[in-house]
This record gives sequence, structure tokens and C-alpha cells, in this order.
Amino acid sequence: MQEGLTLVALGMGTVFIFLVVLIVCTTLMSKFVMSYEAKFKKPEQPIPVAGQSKIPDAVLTAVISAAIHQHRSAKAKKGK
Amino acid sequence: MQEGLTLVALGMGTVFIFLVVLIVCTTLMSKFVMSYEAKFKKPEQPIPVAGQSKIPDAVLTAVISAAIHQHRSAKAKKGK
Amino acid sequence: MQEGLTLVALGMGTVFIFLVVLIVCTTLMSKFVMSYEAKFKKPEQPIPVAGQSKIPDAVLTAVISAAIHQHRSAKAKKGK
Amino acid sequence: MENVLNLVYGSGIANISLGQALMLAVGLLLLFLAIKKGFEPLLLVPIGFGAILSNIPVAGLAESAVSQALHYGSDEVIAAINQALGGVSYYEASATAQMAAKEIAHHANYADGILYLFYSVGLTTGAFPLIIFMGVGAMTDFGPLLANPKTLLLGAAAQFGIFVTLIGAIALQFSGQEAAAIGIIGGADGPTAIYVATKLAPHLLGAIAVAAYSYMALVPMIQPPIMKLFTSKEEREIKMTQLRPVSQTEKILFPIVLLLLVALLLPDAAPLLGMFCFGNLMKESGVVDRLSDTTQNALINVVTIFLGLSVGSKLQASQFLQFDTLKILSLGIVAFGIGTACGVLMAKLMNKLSGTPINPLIGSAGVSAVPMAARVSNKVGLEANPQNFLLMHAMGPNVAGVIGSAVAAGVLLKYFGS
Amino acid sequence: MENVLNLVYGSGIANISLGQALMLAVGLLLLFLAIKKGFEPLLLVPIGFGAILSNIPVAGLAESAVSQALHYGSDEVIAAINQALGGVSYYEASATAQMAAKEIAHHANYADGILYLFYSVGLTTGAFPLIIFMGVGAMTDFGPLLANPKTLLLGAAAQFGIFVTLIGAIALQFSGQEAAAIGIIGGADGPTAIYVATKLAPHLLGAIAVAAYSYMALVPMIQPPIMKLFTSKEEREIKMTQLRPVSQTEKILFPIVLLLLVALLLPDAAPLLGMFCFGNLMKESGVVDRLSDTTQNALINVVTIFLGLSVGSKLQASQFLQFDTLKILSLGIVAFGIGTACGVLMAKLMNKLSGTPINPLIGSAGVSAVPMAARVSNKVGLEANPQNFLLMHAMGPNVAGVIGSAVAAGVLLKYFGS
Amino acid sequence: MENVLNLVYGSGIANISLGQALMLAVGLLLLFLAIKKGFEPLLLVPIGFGAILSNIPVAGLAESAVSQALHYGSDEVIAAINQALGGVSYYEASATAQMAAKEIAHHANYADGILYLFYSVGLTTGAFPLIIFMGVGAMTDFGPLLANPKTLLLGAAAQFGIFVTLIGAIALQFSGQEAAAIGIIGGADGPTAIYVATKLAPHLLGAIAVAAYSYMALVPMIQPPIMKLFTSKEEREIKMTQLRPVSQTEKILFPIVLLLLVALLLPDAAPLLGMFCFGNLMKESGVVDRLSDTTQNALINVVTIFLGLSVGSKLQASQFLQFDTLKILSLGIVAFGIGTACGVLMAKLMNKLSGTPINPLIGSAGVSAVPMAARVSNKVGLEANPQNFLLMHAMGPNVAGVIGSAVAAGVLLKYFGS
Ligand code: NA
Ligand code: NA
Ligand code: NA
Repeated sequence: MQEGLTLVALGMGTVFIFLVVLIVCTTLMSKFVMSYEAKFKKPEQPIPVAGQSKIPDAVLTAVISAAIHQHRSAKAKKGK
Repeated sequence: MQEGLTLVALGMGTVFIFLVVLIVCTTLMSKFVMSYEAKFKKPEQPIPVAGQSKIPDAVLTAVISAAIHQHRSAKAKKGK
Repeated sequence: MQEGLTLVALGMGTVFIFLVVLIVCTTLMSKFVMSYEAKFKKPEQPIPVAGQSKIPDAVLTAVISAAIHQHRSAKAKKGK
Repeated sequence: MENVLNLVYGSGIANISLGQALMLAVGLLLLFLAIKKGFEPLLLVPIGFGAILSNIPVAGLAESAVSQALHYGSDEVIAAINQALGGVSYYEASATAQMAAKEIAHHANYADGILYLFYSVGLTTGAFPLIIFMGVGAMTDFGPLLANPKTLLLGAAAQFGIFVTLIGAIALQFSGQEAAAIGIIGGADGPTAIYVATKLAPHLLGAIAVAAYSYMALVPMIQPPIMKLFTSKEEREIKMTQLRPVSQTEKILFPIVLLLLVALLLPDAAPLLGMFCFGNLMKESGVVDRLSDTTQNALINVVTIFLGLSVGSKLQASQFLQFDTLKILSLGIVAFGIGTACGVLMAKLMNKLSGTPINPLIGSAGVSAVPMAARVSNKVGLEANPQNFLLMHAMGPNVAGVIGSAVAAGVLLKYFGS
Repeated sequence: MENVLNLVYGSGIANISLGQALMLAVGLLLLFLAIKKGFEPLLLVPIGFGAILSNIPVAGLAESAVSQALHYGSDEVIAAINQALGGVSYYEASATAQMAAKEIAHHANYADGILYLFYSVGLTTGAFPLIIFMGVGAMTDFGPLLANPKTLLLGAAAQFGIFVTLIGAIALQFSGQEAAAIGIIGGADGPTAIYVATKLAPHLLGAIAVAAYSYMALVPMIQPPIMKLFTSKEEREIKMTQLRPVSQTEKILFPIVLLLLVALLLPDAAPLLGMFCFGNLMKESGVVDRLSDTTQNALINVVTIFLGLSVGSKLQASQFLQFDTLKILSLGIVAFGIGTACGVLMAKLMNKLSGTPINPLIGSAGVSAVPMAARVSNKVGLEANPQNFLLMHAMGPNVAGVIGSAVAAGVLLKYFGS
Repeated sequence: MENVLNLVYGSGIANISLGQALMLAVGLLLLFLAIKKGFEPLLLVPIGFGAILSNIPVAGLAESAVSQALHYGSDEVIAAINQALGGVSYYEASATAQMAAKEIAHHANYADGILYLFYSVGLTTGAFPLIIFMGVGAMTDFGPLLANPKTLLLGAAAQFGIFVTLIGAIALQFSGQEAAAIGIIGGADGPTAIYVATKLAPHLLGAIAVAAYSYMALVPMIQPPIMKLFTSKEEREIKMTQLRPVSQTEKILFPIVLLLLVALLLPDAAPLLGMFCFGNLMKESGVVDRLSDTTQNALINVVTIFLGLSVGSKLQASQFLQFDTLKILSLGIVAFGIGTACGVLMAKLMNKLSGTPINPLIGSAGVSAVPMAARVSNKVGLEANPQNFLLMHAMGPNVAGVIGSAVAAGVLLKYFGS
């Protein structure tokens, strides 16, 4: 039991110390990055998380050309 | 040769017995499922085999908004 | 050093001989293929490198039916 | 005629033990829970199916060649193997004796079962859980955590359940190593639990993995009552301030900072957190998208299948149908409960001490169980105040919980590992 | 100068044997059949290419380190290895002697050839064919079978060719194990044939796999004459009643029912049918789509590549250019023919006895060769009656044939395996 | 208290050596170059991360179980292992002694580090670089080469750097095998360099791989000055005639012709070029698109990740922080420079002798470094004449360079391998 309590203290102590150190380092890192980016770049838009558009180019092209085609034929018909 | 014929009998016997038992079990299982579904649910449409639409949402959105756009501009032009 | 020079000669010699033989074989192979294809088939278009269209059929269908729909409704409106 | 009898005597019906029949039922139950109830199906379908496969009589899918030879071999084969092993069990025998025993088994036409093979290639080496952890890293967004790093404390507090359960397990007569492996169920993180169990108590792996994934699936039922017990309605209604935007540079640097801290402070957590950070860096760096995509899809899927089957191979009747399993299942849920409570209490404390308001409901997400626990925080929050969206705020402690339990795993591996 | 001579003496031209030259031609022929004639290219491209790689003189791509050292090593190395093995061949030597031989070969800078490596990792363990079978399961739709379960009998009847061929092979002086591995060609199922051959007669694997895939590719030429021989025009014109719709629940339960029957009745079929049912359950359960997708794509493709190369590694001249190979090829086509005929005859019988009409043409699909054989049934049916679409009706016996040959494989493994 | 001290004594800070700290910095530098400077990120992100993981003190991720036991074990464990090994180092000990040492280490709870595992499974066997080469083959288009086969000579000339560097390395006191592995850096082809280094000088693998990939990334800075030095403005302005169209049949036959030549002339290049041709045939045959797609995506990505980590495992401080590493880095860049110059000079010569004009700038692409070197040819060409697009013309020598360095690798493996 004695050993058990030691273990709880040791374990939770380590977990807390590690995460507190991580909080400190992370905070410092963020501060540094933010001040660096404020100084050297124009205030950056937070880049959206790797959110490349999921529409393949070929499809976009197809959609757009379909659209243009519609537009033209609609116009043409109207123009008649 | 004697052993060979034994083997044919043994092998085909096992295959047939196994598959006959499988027929029986499968038929029972299907009957049970059908009566259960008839009783507890409204007669279910046979779910199409995992046939999720292959059109990604983004594309659909693009197509639809292109369509709407067309529609509006066609309308607008007509309205003029 | 003596051995080193031997090695350079041996190595570069092998590389050159191998690639020269490859040039000869490739050229012969190409000639043979071209004359064969000229003789037995109508002059083949060089098949584009496995460039299947990247637009899934379902999308194409969607785009086309959107287009047709537009077209019809634009027409219908005009017709009114 | 003799052949027919052989077939009949070799059939499953003629050989099935009560334990195997029960375990077939357990496997079916896991499949039912996974498919009909939606309990963590990505793991419980393979684990459940693996459980059935491992308990097919005579087939020996989850047994080594030697084990099969000892169970089903002729008397001569069994005698020869026992002689080769020199009277002790296979795992106590020397490497040379093991090699001789394998040779006898192979000559008698026994081969390692396919699930045993997956287990020994992927689990005893630690490769499967570590690769899964890499994939999880590649799917994790540390944005919410970076916007509010003090939520890392919630991920620390929620690990309390691990250590309390460990003591409980020791009190219930488990050895230290076993108790540590059981405690980690409270970490609410599948690969971490599997990794630790494989290292410290492989004979309990089946029960521990089943407990971990079952309780993770049950988070929406386990957590809310505990969350409500320890919070008042006013606390649950607390609105939190909008999270600041986080730049890509911060996201790239975070896994590196975390990795360096692990390297300097707790090297025993390096395998788990190292692979995790690697996956995350691949994702955030933006320069290796094709590697990151494959890691998040084909690779993690393939490994998940084989990991699940391997874990299922540890659900053999002889190992699983023990009173110990019931104890493990009970201890596991206690660990979950304590972790949840400590997370909530820590959040209450932080709300008291901190300048900015903190809704205590996000504390429970510190157990990890990503992303289920964060969704539960959000749902309970919405019940108290339909305008209160806690999801993003709960994602911080949620991923902090993954780090927290990996750190706890490092401590346990250090202490009990060697 | 000496170096130049070394290069020349070490070149392929200086070392090629007639057998290797012939096997290079066989490899090219397989590639030609696969690429230009469309013979099962997914397997025959890797197998054909593997055949070429294995027969490159001196390179030893399909040989173990020890085998290479014995073929190309200096006299001292050869003497040392032979001494270590104690005068017997490598496979007869004890495990310790094998280890010593390996050590000598490695010290002399020989390493296992890459195809030998793929073979020993994936085929001797059984992993590759079983994973392929899991993938096939994930691509199989049991709907048509469930709509008309009595077509399972057609999948049973068509296995008759396996056992008749087995007797024929014994009559042609093959051993029982060899005969069983040859017979399974008639099962018309690639992974099953490879799995059984690896377990019972690995030295015949090359010929058996080539026969199995070649005849599967030739199904459209082999089957129609046999089908027409045993049926009248009226029988071929029989229209079958529309299949009933099958609910998702039935599809989910079927692999579980099948698995439990295997477990209870024929555990020896458990590896093959277990993995098959697992793949199918992943597909039908609908809750693990990401696992099922990866199984049907990345995983099965990767394993197919390495399986094909591994099989190709068994097409070395010394093993393949035997009179036995011709016997195997002949027996294989006999097996296919008998299986087809028995399927058709059983369908005729069922048509007589059953209340609902059964077109005997669907019987030939019972050999498996999915989905080619079902397409052949459809095509021959359309010739007789252009309005008669048999495809869906033939899919039932077609997948039944897969189950049937796996069951037959289980019987053979039970009988000859240990 | 003792436990706390154990944790502190076992922490990274308490154990880190200066070398490990430096290597952590090297790892971070590689990540910086890969992520911020875009240096071959697909390889340098995993290699850099692997370098960090391997140098985490105490964790032993890149060490075998025995090595860990010897470094961190108790005195008894160390004494027992040394006794088992009989006083010599692990690699000099007999197989039986190694087995005994492993057994002791495992009993003392040490296990192979995960990176060591990846290294021994994938690199010592040669599997990873060969699979990558298969993937590269599946991504290579030989069209431009087939349209102008004499550009193969440029791919031959550019290998001159390999052999000159080899002599230089011998002059700098490297052994023959080491010198060969260093020279191959000049081949400008990652998997070839890794394959050769693994076979001939595994202890230098880290430095060689880092040099190869770094210089490949630096091609746009290394090559242009050399290209301009050896060419006049008029030469750089030369316009080349449009390439003829190439039929699919030619593309299918080319890898087969190449393979047969390898088989007949230089079997030692068969593993590399065999797998390369296999990948290319899968792509061009058009009948196995699903295999080809997986090879180009999931498979090559997965193997790239593990290859990178495995290479990183060879960047341990004790192996990398040697004066040898500086020598290797210097020799590597010399090899690149000589290769570039020889390619350009050969192109000038061919321009003189040939009927059709050849722009000497495409000669530099003969080093390989696909497709970077071809792009550099194009760019430098555009500077001289904004209407002059050399890209397609440079792709021929570029892929020829891959063949050239694989052939050179074959010669070196033949000469130094056994
Ligand atoms: Na946790
Ligand atoms: Na079959
Ligand atoms: Na090159």
C-alpha cells in the first residue's frame, strides 16, 4: 500500500510536471511565433488546416464549362 | 485405388453434407429475418448494397450552385 | 591507384557497353514495332499514356443532367 | 470408415469445450455491439471476429505450431517436444530448446496459426500500436490545444484514474506489472493500452483491450451522470471565450517541442509520443501530403485490421474465461469514472483560479476517448444551455488526454518495465 | 584483365542453362498471354515477371543465401556448408545445422534473394493467400446466393473434378499430398489452390498456380463446348424466375452462419473460410467501410503483387521443367472439365426435381472462377435465347463454388495435412 | 524517494551526451531544410525525424535488444551477455552465441527498438529500396527516351563521377567497399545509393543517404554554374527537333528488352533493374491498372515512410559524428559535380558528331535526380533562349541516368560484393 501511494504520487507528479513544462514551452513558442510573424510578415491569416478543396480540377473545369455553355446558349437563345 | 474411391466418397460426401447443412441454416436464417422484419418493422426496402453515391458533396454543391446561378442569370436576363 | 584506374575503366566500360547495346536493341525494337504497325494496322495514334479522364462518370452525369435541366428550363421560360 | 470417423472426431462439435462455446458467444456479442449498437466498430469488428476465429476447436488459428503439436499431436510428438523442452514450459525453456521444439512441430506438419502469426509479428514487437499511434497523430489537430494550452492540465488530471486503479488492482492480488496494464484502461486510449499491456502483461491483453474499447464506446453513457454529479447547473451554463486563431507555424512547431520535451524528460514515453509527433508533423508540415494521406488511410486501416485480429487472438477461452477478466472489467470502469471525475474537478478548480471562464464540463474530455468525450462535453453543455457550443473548447483537453496517458504509460513502463 | 574476365564469366550469357533460357521464354509467354490476350493479368503479369526474374542466371533472386552459396560459392564455402549440414540436404538437416549453414553463407556475403524473401514471408506462412481471400470476401456479394440458396448444391457438385483428378494423379504416380494439391486446380480458385499447394506440395506450387490461373482465364473456351454437350437447346432456353430481394440483415448474418458451421463441422477449412467470411462481414456490416475499402483496394493489390512474384519464384527451371509439370497441366484441365460437367448435370437434376425451373447452364458456374464462369453461363444462355439473362442466377452457384472448393480444401488438408 | 531519483537519473537530460545533443540539432536542421526550404521533403522529413528519435538518450529506439542491455543493463546482465558472446563483439560472435545473447537481453526485459526493427526488416533485407524502385518504375515514362534512344549515352557519361569519386575515397583511406558505397552518391538516385550502401557499407548508410538526398535537393544550385562553365551561349541556345510520337507497344516492350539485357549481360544489376522494369511494365501494360495505381501511391508512400525512419536510425551520434562523415559529404558533392560536367561534355561531343542538333544542357540531366535535373536543364535553356523548351528532351537522359547508375551499382556489387 505504501508503495502504491508512492506510485500514485510519482506517476501523477510526473504527468503534471511534464504537462506543466509543456504548457510553459508551448506558450513561449506561441508567443515567439506570434511576435515573429507580427514583426516580419504582414499579419498572416491563420492558414486553414490543410483544407485543400476536395473538387478535382477536372471536375471544376467541367462544371465551369458546362456553366459557361449554358450561359452562352441561354444568351444566344434570348438574343434571337 | 480402393483408397482413392474412399477419398472421393469421403470428400464429396463432406462437401455435400456441409453445403446441404448450409442451405438449411441459410434458409432458416432468411425465414427468421424476413418474419422478424415483417413483424417489427414496416416492410423494409432491400437496402442497396453499400451503394453510397459516388459524387462527393463538394462537387454536388458546385454543380447545384452552378445550376442555380445559371437559372438565376437566365431568369434575370429574361426578366430584363 | 593502379587498381583504381582499372576499376574506372572497367566500370565506365561496362556502363557504356551496356547502354550502347541497349540503344541498339531499343532502336531495333522500335523499328520492328513501327514497321509492324505500319503494315498490319492503320497508323496508330500514339495512345495517350493511360490518361483516363479523371472525372468520375457519376459526376459527369450529374453535370450533364444539370446542364440539360438548365437548358430545358431556360428554353421553357423563353417559350412562355 | 476409419476416415469418416477421423473427420467426425476431428470436427468442431466433437471437440468443442464449454469455454470455447462461451467465447464464440462472446465474439458474437462483440460483433453485435459493434454492428448493431455502433460500439467502436473499427476495432470491435476485427476483435470480435478474431475472438471467434481463435476459439474454433482444433483449428488452432491463434496457437503457435508448438502449442498445436502439444494439443493435437500424437503421443510421440508430444513426448518428443516435452523432452526437447527439458520438462519446463515453452516460455521458460532456453532459446535452443525452443528451436528444437519448433523443429519437431514443423516436421509433424504443424504450422503457426495465422492469428498467432499476426500477433507475433505486430504485437510482440510493438509495431502495430505504434503505427496506429502515428496514424492517430496524422489525424489530430492540435489547434484548439494551442489556442488554450492550459487545458493540458485537464489532460493531466484525468489520468488520476489510471493510478488509483493501479492501487486497486494490486489490492485485488494482481502483480505490479499486471496492475499497471490494467490501470492504463483508464487512459481511454486504445493503442496506448494495447502497447502497455503487450509489454507488461501480454496474458491479460484480451481483457484489457476489450475493456478499453468497450468503455470508450460507452463514454456517452458513463460520463454524463458523473459530470452532472460534480457540477451545478450554473457551472454547466458557463460560456467560454472564442478560441484565438492559431498559425500554421505554431502547429508545425508543437510536435517538435513535445518531442524534444519527451527526449529530455521522459525517454520511456518516446516510442508512443515519438510516433505520434511524427504523424502529426507529417500532417502539419504540408510538404509531405502524400505520406500523410496514406498514413491516415491505407496504412492505419490495414494495421487496424491486423491489430484487431491479433488482439482477438488473445481472447482464447483458456486465457479470457478467468475470474481475473471480471476483475479487470470492473477495475476498468472504475478507472474511467475516476478519470472523468478528476477532469471535471480540475476544470472547476481552474475556473475558480483562472481569469477567463472555464466550463467544468470540458474537464471530462481529458480522459481522451477522442473525439467521443469531447462530443459528450458538448452535448451535456447544450442540455444546460442550448446556445453553448463547447465542442472546440473540449477538443483541447481531449487531445491533451492522449498526451497525458502516453506520459503515464511512460512512467509505468519505466517503473515496471525493466 | 582478370577483372574483365570476371565480369564476362559472371555475365548471364556465360552462365545461362538451356532450362533457364526456356523458362525465360515461358515467362515471356505468360506476359504475352496476360497483356495481349487478357489472361487473368492481375496474377499472370506478376507471375510471368517473377518467372523471368527467378531464371536470371547467377542473380539468385529466388534462392536462399545458402542455396546461392552452394551454387556460386568458392570451394571452401561449399565444403564448409556441406560439413555444417552434416552430409544431408538443407531441408533434412537439423535446425542448428541450418543455422550454421546460414551463418557461413552470410559471412561469404550471400543474402536471401528478394523473391525468396517474399516467398518465405508470405507463402510458407500462408499469409498472402489468406489475405487475398479476405479481400475476395470483401468483394463478394452473397445476395444472389441468399435469394436462391439451393444453388449451393451446384457449387458442391462442381467440386467433383477435384476428387476425380486426385485419383488420376495418384494413378500417374504422384504422392497423395501432391495429388491433393493438383486436384484442387479443379476448384478454379486461385488463392485456395495456392494455399493448399503451399501446405501440401510446395515444390509443385509453380505448375499448380500457373495451371489454375491459365485455366481460369480459359474458362470462356473450355466451358461452352462441355455445357452444350450435356444440355439440349430447350434446356438452355429455360427462363428462370426473378430473384427475390435480399435484406441487409440476411447479408450480415450469412458470413456469421457460414463461419459457425465451419467452426462446428470442418475446422480445417477455418483459415480459408474464416478470412473469407471476415472480409465479407466487413463489407456487409456497413460500419467499417474504411476498413472494407482498404481491404478491397490497397491491401489486396499489394498482396497480389507480392503473391504473384512469390509464385513466380517457384518457376525456376530446375523445378518447373519436369515431366510432372506436363502431367499437372493435363490433370488440371481434366479437373476443370469434370467440374463443369458435374455442375451442369446437377443443375439438370435439380431442374427435374425442383418446382421452379433451373437453367442447367448456371451449373457450370459452380466451379467458381468468379466472375468469369457466371459470365460464360450468361453468354451461352443468350446464344440460345437472346432474351434470357442468366447472369444474376449464375452468380449464386459461382460464389457457392468458392465455398465448395474451400470446403474441399479443408477435407484435403485434414486428410493429407497431418 | 529512490523512485523519484530513478526517474530523474533515467531522464534524458541526465543522460544526454554531447554527441546526441548535436545529432538532435542535425535532425532539426534536416527537418528545417525539408519543411522550410523544400529539400526532398518526402525523404528528409522521415530521415530527420528518425535522426531525432534515434538520438533520444536512454530510449534506445534505434538499438537492438542486446545493444540496449549492454548500454543500460545491470552489471550482471552485461557480464552474462559478454560471457555468452565469448569476449568478441556481437557481430563477430557465432549464430548460437548471438541467440544466447538475445535470450539474456529479452529475459532482462529489453526489446528491439522500433526503428531498429524497421531497419532490420526493411533495409538489411534490401526490401525497402527495391520496393521503392518498383514504385519509381511505375511512375517513369520512357517515352522521351524511346523517341531519342541515343540520349542513353548521356546517362552513361554522367556516371563517371561515381568512379572518380570511388578513387578519391580510396585515396582518403576508405576501404574498397566503403569507397564504392560513397561513389554511388554521384549516381544521384536515392534508392540505388541506399541499396548499395546497405550491402557494402551499412555503417556509412546514414551519411551516404543524407548526402544523396541533400545534393539531389541542391541540384538547382549545384548544376547551373557547372553547366554554364562548359557551354557557350550559342550552344545553350540550340533548339532541338520535336520528339517523334512513341507507340504504346514500344513502351510495353522496352522494360522487357531492358530486363533481358540485364539478365544476359549483368545479372548483378537484376534486383534493382528487375524491380524497376516490373513497376514500369505494370504501368505501361495497361491491364493491371489497379496494381500500378497502388504501387505508385499507397505502397510507395508506406515504404517511403519506413525507409526514411530506417535510414534515420543510422544517424546515431556514435556512427554519424565522425570525421568520415565530412569526407563523405565532400566526396559526394565532387561526385555530383563530375557527373554533371561529364554529362554536358558528352552532349557537346554528340552534338558535334550527330546529324541532329543536341543542346549540351540536356547532358547534365544524365546524373538522374529525376525530375529535378531535367527541370534545371529546361530552366538554364530558357535563360539562354526564352523560346527553347528542353524539358521533354532532358527527360530522356534523366531516366537514362537511373538505368546508368543501376548498371554502375551492379558493377560495384559484382566487384566488391562477394
Ligand atoms: Na488519456
Ligand atoms: Na470452386
Ligand atoms: Na544516375
